[in-house]
Amino acid sequence: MSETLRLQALCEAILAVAREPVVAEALAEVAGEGVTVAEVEAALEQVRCKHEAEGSGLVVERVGGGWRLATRAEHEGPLRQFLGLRSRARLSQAGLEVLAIVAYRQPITLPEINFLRGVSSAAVIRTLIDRKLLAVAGRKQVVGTPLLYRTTREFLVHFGLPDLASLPSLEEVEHVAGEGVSGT
Amino acid sequence: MSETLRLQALCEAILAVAREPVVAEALAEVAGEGVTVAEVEAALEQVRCKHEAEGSGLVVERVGGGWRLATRAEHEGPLRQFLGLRSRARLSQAGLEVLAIVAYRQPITLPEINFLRGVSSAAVIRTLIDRKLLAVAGRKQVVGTPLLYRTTREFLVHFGLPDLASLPSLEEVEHVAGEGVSGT
Amino acid sequence: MDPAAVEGVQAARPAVVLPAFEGPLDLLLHLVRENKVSIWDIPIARICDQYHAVLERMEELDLELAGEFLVTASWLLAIKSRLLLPRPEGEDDDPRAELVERLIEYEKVKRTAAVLAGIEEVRRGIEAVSLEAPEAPSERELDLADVDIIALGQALRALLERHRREHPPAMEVPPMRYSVREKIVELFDLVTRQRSFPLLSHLLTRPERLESVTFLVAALELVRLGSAEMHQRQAFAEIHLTATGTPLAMEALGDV
Repeated sequence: MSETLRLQALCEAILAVAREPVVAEALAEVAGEGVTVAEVEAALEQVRCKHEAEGSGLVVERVGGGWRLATRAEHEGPLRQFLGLRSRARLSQAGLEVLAIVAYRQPITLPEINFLRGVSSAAVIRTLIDRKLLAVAGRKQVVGTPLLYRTTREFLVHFGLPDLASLPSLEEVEHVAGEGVSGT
Repeated sequence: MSETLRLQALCEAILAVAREPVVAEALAEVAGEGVTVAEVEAALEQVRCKHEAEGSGLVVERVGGGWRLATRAEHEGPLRQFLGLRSRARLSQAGLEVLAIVAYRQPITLPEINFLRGVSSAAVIRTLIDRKLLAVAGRKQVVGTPLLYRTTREFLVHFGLPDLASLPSLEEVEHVAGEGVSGT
Repeated sequence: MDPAAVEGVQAARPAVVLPAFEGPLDLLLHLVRENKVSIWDIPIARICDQYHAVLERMEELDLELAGEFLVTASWLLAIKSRLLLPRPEGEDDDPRAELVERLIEYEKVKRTAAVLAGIEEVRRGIEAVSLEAPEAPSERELDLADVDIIALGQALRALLERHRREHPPAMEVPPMRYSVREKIVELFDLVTRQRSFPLLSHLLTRPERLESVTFLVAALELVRLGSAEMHQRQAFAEIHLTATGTPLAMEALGDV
């Protein structure tokens, strides 16, 4: 088998058992002597393309700082039926607002979040921490030393983002649907 | 997408998340109206052939009357190496517990940690010292003068704390995270 | 969650359709949009009245009204009254400036939340592939990067809870369920009626040791008060309690 194909196969196999995003560096380390990170990235890209073809039930995603293998979104119905699971609960409007705030302004404290939303968000944060979408990033050195919150890797995975820099820019957000009050 | 390809993709997706071999009947049941077991078997056979091609890291196997998706045997070496590598970079449940005890009760001796955990924690402490999260803080002036352990600067940096006094109280933890106490 | 539903309230729609505004800013944004006015030139008097009207309706419907709604209500009133006052010469600060700024910021938050909701919707069906590994990775192992101080604190809380369960307190002191006073009265009654009461058999047949002990103390008190006498022929034999004829003097009984 060609070296390139062997590397592709190996990457695919590792992603299939990893359970969470894998960085290319870790793949290069176990791929054997002389395999570079660039070669691994190229191989992963090949595997990704392969699964884009019709008839594949899987996708290769760049999320949460690494690569992972996942099922295609379009099979949700039968998949849940098979696993006997109910559909994953959507985040509440409040939850989405808090995530939207923390994602763009992290690390950020509860009082700052409350101010932006105009309403207390303590309970929402609790839920988001339980869902592992938010984590504590330390304390702010101001009066009362409030806890600072950040988004987690699980947040990136949940929203299919490779990293925080891939969040849609606020300009992009501006152009997204919704009659705004501030005009366009 | 053709119906045949859709069925192939669906079968592949389900095999990829199923924890044990899947019988064709179960797949036919969730695949939708009018999909026969024979059609599912044919689709699975197609998926099997697809993965036999070079460059795939996965295989479709028939085991015990069912079908399953697995990694290729030839990748076992690097795969084990990858999992070993990763587990060295990870924190076990025991590691988390010891780190938590030392963080909140430092300086503390091994016998005291063992008493709280109910199991010996010597190996865990060594790992945490290797990872520069714990350090020796002298000896306790009691019989046997056991070593005392404390957390390190790296510990504070990792958790974003300026000093140990900034650790949240356990009441604060409960307040922020609720009863989601699973230890993970 | 449909803010527009608030308009329907007056039209005698069922109360349950009432709005769930995420907060006062959400409600204000809704009003600005409903009135089709520019956010840069908000007619404060009108918006303020409508805001109060909605609050009243929410109160009528017994909706739990967050304190923030009221704080904002008084803020609006303050802005309204400042607008009515002639502004000092040379000062051109618009009293509405901060309100506008906060509404614009909050609108950005809402838009971003909508974008996130869209992404979430598209990705709902995606499941991570997790084939069996040759060496099953422990589910409980964590990437250190995923561990924050809260996870650490939770681990300690769980551990202390486990420790408490495994090391229950050495001796449990049950609450007093029997009162010596009551038992004295009960025993005096028995002794008076039966002349000679078999105390030991009685003690040994109580279902609970605590009750036996209370009875014994009560018996000793009866003897001390002179209302009963105790007799035992030999060691381990029955203990007979007999009345002396002296009436029971409860007031002589100390603090028992």
